[in-house]
Amino acid sequence: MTLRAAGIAVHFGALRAVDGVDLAVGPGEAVGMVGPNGSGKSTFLNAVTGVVAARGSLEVAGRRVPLGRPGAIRRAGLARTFQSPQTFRELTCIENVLLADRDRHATGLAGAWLGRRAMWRRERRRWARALAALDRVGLADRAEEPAGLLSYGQQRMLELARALVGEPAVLVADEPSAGLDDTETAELARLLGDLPARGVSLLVVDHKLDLVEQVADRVVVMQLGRVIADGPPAEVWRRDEVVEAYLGRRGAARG
Amino acid sequence: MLEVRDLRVTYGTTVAVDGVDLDVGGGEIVALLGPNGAGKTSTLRAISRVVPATGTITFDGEPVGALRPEAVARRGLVHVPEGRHVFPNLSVHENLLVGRSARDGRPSAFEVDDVYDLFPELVPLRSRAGWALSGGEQQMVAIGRGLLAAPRLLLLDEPSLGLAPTVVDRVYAVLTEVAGRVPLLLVEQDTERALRLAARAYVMAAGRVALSGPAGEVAGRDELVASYLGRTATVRDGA
Amino acid sequence: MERFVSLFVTGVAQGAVFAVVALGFLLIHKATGVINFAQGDLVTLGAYIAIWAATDLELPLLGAYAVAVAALAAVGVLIERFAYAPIRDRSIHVVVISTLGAALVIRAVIVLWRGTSPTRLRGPLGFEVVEVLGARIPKQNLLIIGVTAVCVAALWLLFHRTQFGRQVRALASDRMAAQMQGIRVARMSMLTFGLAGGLSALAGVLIAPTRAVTVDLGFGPMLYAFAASILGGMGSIGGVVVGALAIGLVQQLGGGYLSPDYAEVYPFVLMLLVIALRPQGVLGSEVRARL
Amino acid sequence: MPGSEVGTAPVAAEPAARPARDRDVRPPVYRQRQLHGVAAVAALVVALSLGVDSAFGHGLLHSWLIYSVVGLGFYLVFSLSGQFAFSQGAFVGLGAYASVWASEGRSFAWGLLAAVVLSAAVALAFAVLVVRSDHFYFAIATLAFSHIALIVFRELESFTAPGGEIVGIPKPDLFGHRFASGQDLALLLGAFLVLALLLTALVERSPLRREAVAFRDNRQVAATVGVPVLRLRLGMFVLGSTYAGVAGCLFAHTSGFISTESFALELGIDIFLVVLLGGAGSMWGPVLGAAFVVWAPEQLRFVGEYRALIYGALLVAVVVAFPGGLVGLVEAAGRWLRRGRGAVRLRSVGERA
Repeated sequence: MTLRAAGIAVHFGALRAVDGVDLAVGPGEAVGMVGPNGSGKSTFLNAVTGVVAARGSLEVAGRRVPLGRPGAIRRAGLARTFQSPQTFRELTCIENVLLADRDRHATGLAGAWLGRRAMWRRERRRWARALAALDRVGLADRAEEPAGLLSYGQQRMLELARALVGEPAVLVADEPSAGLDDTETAELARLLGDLPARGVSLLVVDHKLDLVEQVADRVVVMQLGRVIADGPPAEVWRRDEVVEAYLGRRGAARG
Repeated sequence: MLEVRDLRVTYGTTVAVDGVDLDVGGGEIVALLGPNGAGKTSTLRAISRVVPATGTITFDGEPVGALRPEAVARRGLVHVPEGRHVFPNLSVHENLLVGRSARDGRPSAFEVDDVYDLFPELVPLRSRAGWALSGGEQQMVAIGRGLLAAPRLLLLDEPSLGLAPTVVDRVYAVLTEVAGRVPLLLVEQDTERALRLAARAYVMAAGRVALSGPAGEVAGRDELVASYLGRTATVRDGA
Repeated sequence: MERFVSLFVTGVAQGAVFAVVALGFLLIHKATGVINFAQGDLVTLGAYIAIWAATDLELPLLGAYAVAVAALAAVGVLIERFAYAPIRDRSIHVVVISTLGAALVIRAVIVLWRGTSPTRLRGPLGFEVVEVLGARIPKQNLLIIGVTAVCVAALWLLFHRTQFGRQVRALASDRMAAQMQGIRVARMSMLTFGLAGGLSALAGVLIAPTRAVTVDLGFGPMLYAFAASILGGMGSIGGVVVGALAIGLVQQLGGGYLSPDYAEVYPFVLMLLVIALRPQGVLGSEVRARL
Repeated sequence: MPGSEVGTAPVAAEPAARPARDRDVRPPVYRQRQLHGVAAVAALVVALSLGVDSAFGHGLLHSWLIYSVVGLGFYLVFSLSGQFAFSQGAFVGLGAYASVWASEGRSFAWGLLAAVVLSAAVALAFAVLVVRSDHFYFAIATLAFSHIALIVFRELESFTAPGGEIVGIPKPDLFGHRFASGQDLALLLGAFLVLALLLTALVERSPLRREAVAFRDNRQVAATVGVPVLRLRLGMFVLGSTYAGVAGCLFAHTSGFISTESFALELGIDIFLVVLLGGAGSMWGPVLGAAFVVWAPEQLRFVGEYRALIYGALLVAVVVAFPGGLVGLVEAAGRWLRRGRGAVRLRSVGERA
């Protein structure tokens, strides 16, 4: 399994935001996660990416990784994007991407002061990779502009480029289509849809069911911090508990 | 009573609300529906002035678009926010008492005891801190706090958000009970419940009002379902 | 035994003064999220104004104290208006540096006005002592403890039993929701700075009779108040008071039984240990500082 | 020049990663001209040390150079990696006492070595101790640290001297030469400033800069993209504190006299002023800010005892009204000039149409 999360639980005071969630994503698999607002999807993503303290166990690309260690989780091959795009506004676009490169040789003081030659050599490779990642999301032209100057949609794309630069084993995307217009959403769907073929597994949370259907072969439905359904989209949409919790009774009529 | 014209909210370069017109008459229950990211919450926040916006907002004939949020609340335009925002370090009882800050001398239809009558669940929790409440209990406190502000119009943002169906039933039972006494502008994802409560509804998609009319009519339109499933293109064509 | 009792009472009295400073500091921090680095110099200014009112104006001592408290409440409001309100939405670094600048101005004003040579402020009880378990305790120390106890009780009631107090606490935990509830945040922030100014002056007049008054009078108490707030977890009134008493006791007992040269160091060592082992404070649960 | 080979080097051979169109492969941050700036400062120091002929003038020059080194260190800790530390003044003191202690009866080089090793080691130990604290707690912890340090300087007489006062510290000697004259000292201090600038410039022209800025802007997000936040935080703190230690060593041997007073709160405030007045957004900020902090009090001499008052008001005014500091003003002036030229061109186009 590329990603295996078992028994993930997050409590805020008395509120059980995530209440024992098991989820596995296989190699080259794309999984969609849906559920009403406040059902714990984002908190679950925050837990498996180490941003909030959680209980449970986590495996990335077949290796156990401790929860609560965002850096170690990223280096193990789990990359993410955020619900509202989190770019470093004062850095240029390409620097944003460079930050996430897996090759961390000569990035410290030793590289800056002593190993300048090695640092430049590595940096040129990192630079080429970062530029390629930016090119993939259509931002190569803006590489040297501060990220703060990008539009909202472009910031999302930049975040995606940053997540994809190290060829992660799995990408976790938190509402990647929020705030995007139709053309941007279509472009996003194309980018995400290509990932499994490139060997990157995908876990995507989104409210646009069209997008989820388009990119995911499996859908997980969450409600009140638990998984209430898991299966192929067409089948999951028909289940009563999903209809009740999420689509509303009228929504079922469409199927 | 509340008149909103050409409301626009932008975050950086993103347009969240793109020219919304909206009216709520005295004593009316109005629902504001639409999928996530359609701009419902931003509309509500713009009306209560916690996010900057352009356009005109008139409440009871008076422009409120330039006031501070606390001044808007003191005029009786009271907002029960998404995510409830119960004060975590105050007890249930104290949260309710703080609700009275916005009265500004207006007579109130509700006192603290009335709130306990509406939500008897809260009585044993009187002295429990806000952070230790469940989501449903927090929602009850938030609604009670809003009612104690002597609202002339209550803006309710997603009162069913993240709550178990039985709790949603409780919350809506109370909303139905108070609906005759307090006008409501209700933002909701649970279309069905909202349309049962409201007399009129607006449906938003991509920052605009895509559809509006009496609740019964709105409920029958296909665009409503379409907008929820992300087929925003259909909605725009219809609008 | 006498030695212990004497050190203990002095420690509690010193801790009580730190508690008063820390409460003012906590008040501002809770209502606005700001760490006010001018708090120490407000203590000093309070003591100097009391000295001025008692000697130059020849007011009775309690009148002089009242003048100091009132004047410092006004100074607190001025700081809020000039050093905080204009930059409220800027980064917390900016706000902290701005309060540092305010501290520098106050300090400079004191030096210009009263010079740098040490002076004294009489206590209302002079140098009278009372014997407790064989130890000779200055009555001033007992006065400090008594006044602080009253003050803490009054503040507790203010915070928990009045609408003002509930509003401050609401503002502290969720500014946006507080605004939505119609709480006038600008007025609240002025009031809390004013109240904190008054508390500083009170701490100043309480501590001044126990030592020579110089322009550095308030600096130490401010540092200890910071330490007390951290020990108490930056949370409740009770936590801060317990933290402040612990600081005062550690300082006096450490100075008395270990080495007096390092008496000032022990409280900070305690604080650093707490930060290292339990960053959220001994009594605290969650930290919500804006810095 | 360490970076000079870059311009001619071909793109690394990774066909799949090769972007569609050919472009220069240097990130823009590496195109900056920090090294030219370092050379300019070096030339300025030489010119000033030759041009100034009064002991008073040399005193100001020395202060500027030392303050600049301290400020550069604080730039790394505070401006670049966003750590709100009050400990910089204490590390100046630690360096000063350590160097006097170690160089007694030996050469200056031993003192310098001791200052570097001791300030780096103490900074590391302290940073590791409080590594779980953030923001406000960290600020207070550093404040407590500097208070403890002052008391230790005063009381630990075997390390410092009775009361922490040491007089008659010999002038520095290196390579058999004693830097006794004002001019010699200015050149020596200038060499240290150039070294400090060079080391900072190399950090600015390296991946460390972007990681520090990312850490400063949002440490949580930085961690999720794989920035080693812990190493970065400790590293920058230790580095900046070591700059302070070296500056302390230079200060002790230049002035010949130290006491705990020299490292009290006033020094801490001065360091904030140096960085903020100069402009926290640029490594040149501290150099400009130090010049101002050293030069302005002399110009303000006529205001006499109101100096401290004006200083405090200035601090508030700067953070409220000029967030970019002096560097920001210079940049704004540059932009204004350029915009002026642009406007003229636009108008001429309009006339032709």
